[in-house]
Amino acid sequence: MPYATHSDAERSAMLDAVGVSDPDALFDIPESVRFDGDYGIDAHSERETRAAVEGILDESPDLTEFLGGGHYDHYVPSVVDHLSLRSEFLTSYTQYQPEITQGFLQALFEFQSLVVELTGLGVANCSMYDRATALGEAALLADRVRASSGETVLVPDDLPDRVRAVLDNYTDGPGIGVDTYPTSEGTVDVDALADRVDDEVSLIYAATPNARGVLEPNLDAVGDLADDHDALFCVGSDAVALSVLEPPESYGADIVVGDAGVLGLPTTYGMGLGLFACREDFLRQVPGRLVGISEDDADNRAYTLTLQTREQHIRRERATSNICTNQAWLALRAAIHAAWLGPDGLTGLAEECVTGIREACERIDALDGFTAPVYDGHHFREALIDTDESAAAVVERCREAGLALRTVDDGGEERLAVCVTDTNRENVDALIDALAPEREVSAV
Amino acid sequence: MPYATHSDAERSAMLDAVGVSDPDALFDIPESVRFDGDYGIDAHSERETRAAVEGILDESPDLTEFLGGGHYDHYVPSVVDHLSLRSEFLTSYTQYQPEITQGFLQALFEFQSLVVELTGLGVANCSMYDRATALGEAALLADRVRASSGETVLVPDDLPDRVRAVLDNYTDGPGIGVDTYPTSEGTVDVDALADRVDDEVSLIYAATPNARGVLEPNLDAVGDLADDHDALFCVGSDAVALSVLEPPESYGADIVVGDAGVLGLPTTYGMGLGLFACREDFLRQVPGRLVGISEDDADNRAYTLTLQTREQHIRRERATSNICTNQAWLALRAAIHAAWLGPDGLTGLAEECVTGIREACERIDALDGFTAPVYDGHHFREALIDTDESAAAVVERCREAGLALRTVDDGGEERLAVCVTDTNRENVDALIDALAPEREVSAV
Amino acid sequence: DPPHQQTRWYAGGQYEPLLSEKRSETVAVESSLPDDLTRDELTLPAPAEPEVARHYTRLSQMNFGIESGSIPLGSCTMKYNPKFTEDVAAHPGNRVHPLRADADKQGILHLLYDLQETLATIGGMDAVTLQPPAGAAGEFTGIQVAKAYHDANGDDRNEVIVPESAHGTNFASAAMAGYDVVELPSNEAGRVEVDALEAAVSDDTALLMLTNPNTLGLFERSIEEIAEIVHDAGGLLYYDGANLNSLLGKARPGDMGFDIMHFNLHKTFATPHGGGGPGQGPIGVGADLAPFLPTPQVRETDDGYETYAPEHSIGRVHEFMGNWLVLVKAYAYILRHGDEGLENVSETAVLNANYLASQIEYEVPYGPFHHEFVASANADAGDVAKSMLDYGVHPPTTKWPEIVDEALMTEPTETESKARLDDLAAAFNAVAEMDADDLTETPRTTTARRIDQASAARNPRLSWHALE
Amino acid sequence: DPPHQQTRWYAGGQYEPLLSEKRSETVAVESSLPDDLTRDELTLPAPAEPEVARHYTRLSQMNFGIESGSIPLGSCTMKYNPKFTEDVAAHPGNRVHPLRADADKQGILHLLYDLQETLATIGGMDAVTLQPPAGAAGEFTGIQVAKAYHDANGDDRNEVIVPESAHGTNFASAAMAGYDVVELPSNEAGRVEVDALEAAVSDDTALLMLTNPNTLGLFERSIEEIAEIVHDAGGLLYYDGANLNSLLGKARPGDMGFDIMHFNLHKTFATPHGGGGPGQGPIGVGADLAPFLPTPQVRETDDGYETYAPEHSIGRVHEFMGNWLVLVKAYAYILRHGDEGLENVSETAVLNANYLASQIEYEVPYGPFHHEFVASANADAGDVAKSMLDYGVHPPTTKWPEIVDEALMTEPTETESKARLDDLAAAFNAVAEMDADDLTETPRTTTARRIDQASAARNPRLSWHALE
Repeated sequence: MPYATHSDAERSAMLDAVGVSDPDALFDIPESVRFDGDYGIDAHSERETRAAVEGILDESPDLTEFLGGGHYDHYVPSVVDHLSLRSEFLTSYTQYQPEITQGFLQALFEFQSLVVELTGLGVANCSMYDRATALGEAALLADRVRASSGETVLVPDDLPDRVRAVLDNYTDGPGIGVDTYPTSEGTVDVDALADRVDDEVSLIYAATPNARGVLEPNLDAVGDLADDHDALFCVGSDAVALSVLEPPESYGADIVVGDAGVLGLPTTYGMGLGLFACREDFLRQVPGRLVGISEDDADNRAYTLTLQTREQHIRRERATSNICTNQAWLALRAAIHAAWLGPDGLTGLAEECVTGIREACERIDALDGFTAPVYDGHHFREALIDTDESAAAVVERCREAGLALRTVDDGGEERLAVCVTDTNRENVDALIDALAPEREVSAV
Repeated sequence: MPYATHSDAERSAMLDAVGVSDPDALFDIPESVRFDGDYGIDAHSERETRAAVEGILDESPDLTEFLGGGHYDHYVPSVVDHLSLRSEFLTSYTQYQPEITQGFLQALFEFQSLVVELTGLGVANCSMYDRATALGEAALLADRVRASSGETVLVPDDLPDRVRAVLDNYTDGPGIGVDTYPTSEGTVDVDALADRVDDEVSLIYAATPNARGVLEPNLDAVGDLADDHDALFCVGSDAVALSVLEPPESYGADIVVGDAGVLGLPTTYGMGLGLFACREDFLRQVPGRLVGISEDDADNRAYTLTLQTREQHIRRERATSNICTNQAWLALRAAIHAAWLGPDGLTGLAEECVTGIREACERIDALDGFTAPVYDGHHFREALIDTDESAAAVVERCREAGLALRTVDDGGEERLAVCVTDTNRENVDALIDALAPEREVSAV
Repeated sequence: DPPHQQTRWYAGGQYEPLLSEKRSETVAVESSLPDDLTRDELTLPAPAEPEVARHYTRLSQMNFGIESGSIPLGSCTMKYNPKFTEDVAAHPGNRVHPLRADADKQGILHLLYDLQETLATIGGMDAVTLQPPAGAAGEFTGIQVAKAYHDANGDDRNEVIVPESAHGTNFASAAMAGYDVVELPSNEAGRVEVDALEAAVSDDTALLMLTNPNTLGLFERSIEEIAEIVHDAGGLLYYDGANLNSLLGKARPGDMGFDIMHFNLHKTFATPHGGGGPGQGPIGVGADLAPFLPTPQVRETDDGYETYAPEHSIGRVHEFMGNWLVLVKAYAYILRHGDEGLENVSETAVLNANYLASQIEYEVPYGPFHHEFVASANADAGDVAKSMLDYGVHPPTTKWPEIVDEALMTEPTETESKARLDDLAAAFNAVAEMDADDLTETPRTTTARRIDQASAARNPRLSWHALE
Repeated sequence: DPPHQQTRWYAGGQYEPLLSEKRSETVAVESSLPDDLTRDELTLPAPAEPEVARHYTRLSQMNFGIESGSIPLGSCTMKYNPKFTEDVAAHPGNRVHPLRADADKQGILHLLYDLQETLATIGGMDAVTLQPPAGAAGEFTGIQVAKAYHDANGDDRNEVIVPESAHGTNFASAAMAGYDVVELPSNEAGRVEVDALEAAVSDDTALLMLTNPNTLGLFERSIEEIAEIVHDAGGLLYYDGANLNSLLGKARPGDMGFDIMHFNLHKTFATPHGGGGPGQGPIGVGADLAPFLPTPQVRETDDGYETYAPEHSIGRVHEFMGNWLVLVKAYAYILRHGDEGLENVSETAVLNANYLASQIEYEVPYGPFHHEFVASANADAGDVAKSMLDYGVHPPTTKWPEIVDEALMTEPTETESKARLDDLAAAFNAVAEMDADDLTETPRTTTARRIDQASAARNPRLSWHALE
């Protein structure tokens, strides 16, 4: 075995101490359920393994992506990799022995503090799996703290199917209903929401930027509606957008969920880092882990996991969540990335998410046969685009040029979706060329 | 500036403390030699810099190399990178404060110990730049310890020009002569050497494997000749070959130089790690740094640079060498690689260097129009090959197939040189196909 | 003086401060967005890169990972994580967006498919989903699949049976899925009491969740009988994969009668724990349950690979495919080992646990063990753990399972050498001989001395704002 | 108790042992080579990978790098090394064999060419060779070039003039090249005494080696006069690049009259020191000397780049091109900064040195300084250095230049923040107030206490064999 080579002498000594002549004798497994060990997997040297796996990965072509849709790419500075890969961080266990894990605890405390600053809310946990599971947990929290009032969660009709599918699984156990409310002209239809909401509603969810990339302009009204019906108001966003947006607490958010993996995590096939913050009075109902401050016997400040009686390893079936392993290492990476950016860098990155898509839309809109964006309003990173031809055909044409785009079903219309960030902004020229190839020809 | 951002307030406070309003006022440089700062270099973001430099590097094609000739490629396990890149190692200074640099000192002590074990000699320093400069230092050492006897260094006529060019610079200052002695049938011509050696000779050098890839069979006779004439015997080799070869001390070597970068260092455009070991009685004449053991005030074992009175920062023009910065980090990498391999792994790698080229030669020799190897004897990693056609044409044909080979001038004959190690052994099939394409066609 | 196992950095006369205390800046937010959408200012730390590097380097040195020393946490399988898998994870071929068309992500789908199939083989299962982002998420997914299966059969069942010694996540996941949890007592041999199981099962039984070997390291020898009882009652059998490390090459849950299982890739297949994730908890199921798995699954076609939704899929448990990089590392780990290497993993893990148990002076009830054992401390197990910290090791899991008094649940794993096992034994034995009073004075060699947990919970200070 | 700035790991009751003491194995060498060529056995450590990882992780924690804290070593320019340059160095395009044909290594040649030209611009030189593998190797190369130039002119000169405050390598390199070294005293202002220089130069003068600013951090304001004196005597002027960090964007050695210079890429351009290398010491020369540079040089052609041998090349000082990866990192560093960033480097480096000098209580003779200053300790400078270790910083260079009593030669560099400079000042000042007796009891917070250097030299134990 590559990673545990007892010498023959050591192995003999150990077997002697245990009193068997072969480790196999230690396996107390009935013959009837024994397996012969033949999985049919050949061993590889380290070098061969790398070649084999990298060979498989290389089967995906190298494309410039304008995809977005819940997974966003920002440049992650080199320090994030180098520091987070330090084995004391990467290979450590959850911090149940805080005396030897002060470093990671402090980093998680920093992550919590970052989320508190971004959301304005009093409590942030130190990670969820992704934005979809964070929304699921928000629905469960609302169910716990509003048990008497209602059992329906309202979500906008543009909530991505993938997120809805996760929410449906989370709400299935306690029998929480999930219902949609309308959007109109690309944003929440507040009047329609007012018609829909009633006292059976435990939670109203809205996202900014929303699924169409639009920054919601009327979230204070949504917050008021939630308040009027004793429902919680849950806002979805992400750690970059929140750096410039009004803090959700200021317009009545009780919970903020979303994606913190926009910091620290490059495109990795949808790997996420869920963000979860809520009002301080829900503290004992928070899912996931919390790091707090205490003192040690030498009266020095010390960090520790706290309020663990909410958690499954103590409270079992009465826990606030079944979460055990979560996304701690990614929270560390987000904290490092945020520190590297600083407030200027972070808000500067957010501004690029505003101007990048704005400028791209202006250029696309100037092309014959394209309308960009479809909806008015301020966009963040992405926008929907109308085309005279079939959106699928445009995607195919872009693909020929090495650009990956996608279509979305926008209330029955098939539209083009485009996402622009700091990492593909320089490729907008190529996108313009691919969208309107005849223009390029005529320019020549 | 990207890596030193004093805030405006900090900068002002510092300027106040210093008593100037602009840092430029601190530059006490006459106007006549002032420069306006215009180098014409544009700044780049981290992401842009990576793209720019990697873009340049990508201008070299991806080739399978069979090159050798003094720079050899072995698979370097991942742990070597991960551990040596830890910043406490990578970014540290030379260990002049041993109390805070015990870790690096211990690793260098391990490297010295490894070289002592491989060579059989009593003293090894903790690195030279490369094998050529190590040979240069050997000539200087011989000149110091044999000042009375002679001032000529004898090297074999197959010594690579590049090594000879370095040796010529090193021997130029003290006026040491460098002369060659003949090889015959691919190995040292002992009789001719016996004719050539006289009491003016301070050092006889021979390499195993030699420049033709042949393991020298009669080095004990060379050692005897050196001994007979009060000359030092310097053997050239490398850290992988020495793991299976007779330790040079056993056949009379006074100095061993060579390449330790075969451990820990993948192909990197000729970056090297010079190995230098010698008899214990030359201890105070050794060039470069030495790590020794001592005790600290708590009576614990402690490591420290020692015998520093040999070195330039103390002895100045009477130092044993001008070496200051050397290759410490590469010595660390070699030590990690050796530890990872262990004695079985290291000798197993050496055996691959024997069987890989042997099997390749057998297959090439079986091709019409090829003789491989040209010389009898046991080869290590590389061999010379004769072809019916021009060697340059064969190289060109291989290049078309994505394989890089080279020709050598072997005493007037242009021959093909082939190097096979663990990292290209799997490509020998492709090499055979490229050498004899018509064979491939006929096989179809 | 004891040696310093860890640093406590300080600079400028104070211990390593909060990042925010170093130099936070409040900046006015400048944005081309209208004022009514944007905040006025943002306050965050603003260190330059050299200070970022130092801060986190120091924090790392105040943290203990598997390359710092042994972490023999029972049920956590803290084995060495092969470094090369990080390089594979850093390969540019991983930088693929999940919403690419299938044809544009064949490398990803190929690996997903191979790993699906490989895990199915290792588990003795018919189909595998790789989606759940952690072991507990895998449990929840498996229970949702079981529920969907029963529902599809018109079979209304509301109970999940869990042995008292089971992992806490089993209880929590079952509850989260809306089930009542029925706790099953252990027998004197530390195993499932078959009679009690027979009494517990009924038409309400949706699922029995088991780990095997169980948390005492004991193989449930009656597993076939247990399976028969559950199946006869119309229930399904769920295998908690936390202890799979002891079965590699030796036995397969599917062969024992399990219908559903999860794999903890970050345990059995050595992907690093990251201080509490990311993990990944794929689940395997029998053929009858395969149509209920999450979407998407991957299948092979004539041209390559494609995604598809299983016919009666429960939908999703993660927006995309969980923690992709964990999948890549686990796949690389499996390829590296091959059949022989994987069997050697379990053999060495079991040998190591038995050897260590034979060397320590604490009582170790039950046996023979597989990959872990539970010792009984002669003092408060929590105090014992803190004292062990001074010996340069992470202590075992404490006070659980409750079946053993002052439990020290110990799983050394296969990657500990004999020398390190002897060090662990020396740490256990040195602490075993300490006075109870001295135990409470520990640890002494760590970054922090004993930390007051109660005051942290009584007076929660959970962000920088709490320090102002 | 003082905080633990560093660990001293132990396991199994002993401090971190030698690798060989952990588990060495003697193996019989099995080879397909004949017995008369091969050894019988080989004895080396044989740890499994997990133990390799732990061993070197622990060693690293017993070591101090720039990410551990400030390293204000005068003349060493220990600045922060941008992490991303390691990623650039890891790019697969670096894995090119030096004996490829020019056409097959255009990426390498392109970078070499750009860096050659860029360094020539920064130095104000006409041609640059990148080959010398360290600063001292650059000095030696430069002197060999000068010698070849004089020889070609039939000019037989046997002396190199070096100021007393020069780096030790200057003396050693000149001696290695076969020159007699003439030492030049400093004047009261800490600079070259022009009269003394005039007295020293003669027909024997091959070269004057200077660093500017000098090791006291003082700019040689008479540099043009100095150059004229040397040139009038038929000698050449050599610039030691160790202190170039203070001139970026502000002045160029070529403009001052220097004929030859070396660059320490690992100082000025932030490539990591690696605990003592690899460095790289390119040299720049004026047009007259360019034909004597080492081979190969790189030039641009219509199709790309090619290598060539300068007409009167001195040959080689390294078998290939020195430390390639250092070249790559330095090139990336320069591109990252651009003109403005490079000028900001020197401005901040000089500001930082002057600020720090203004904050410490030790006497600082001479001035105004550029990038470094030399304080005079009120006690043994070596003891002061050891005491500073307890404050979490690396001490300055001590007892050199000898021109200052008990010298503390201090160069903070531009990458230290004000907070870290204040920490450094606090460390200086705390030690300044210690009793001389207390100084000798330090350090206390480091891996090792004060080490007995004398016994190490008296009784050399230089390998594992010395411990048997």
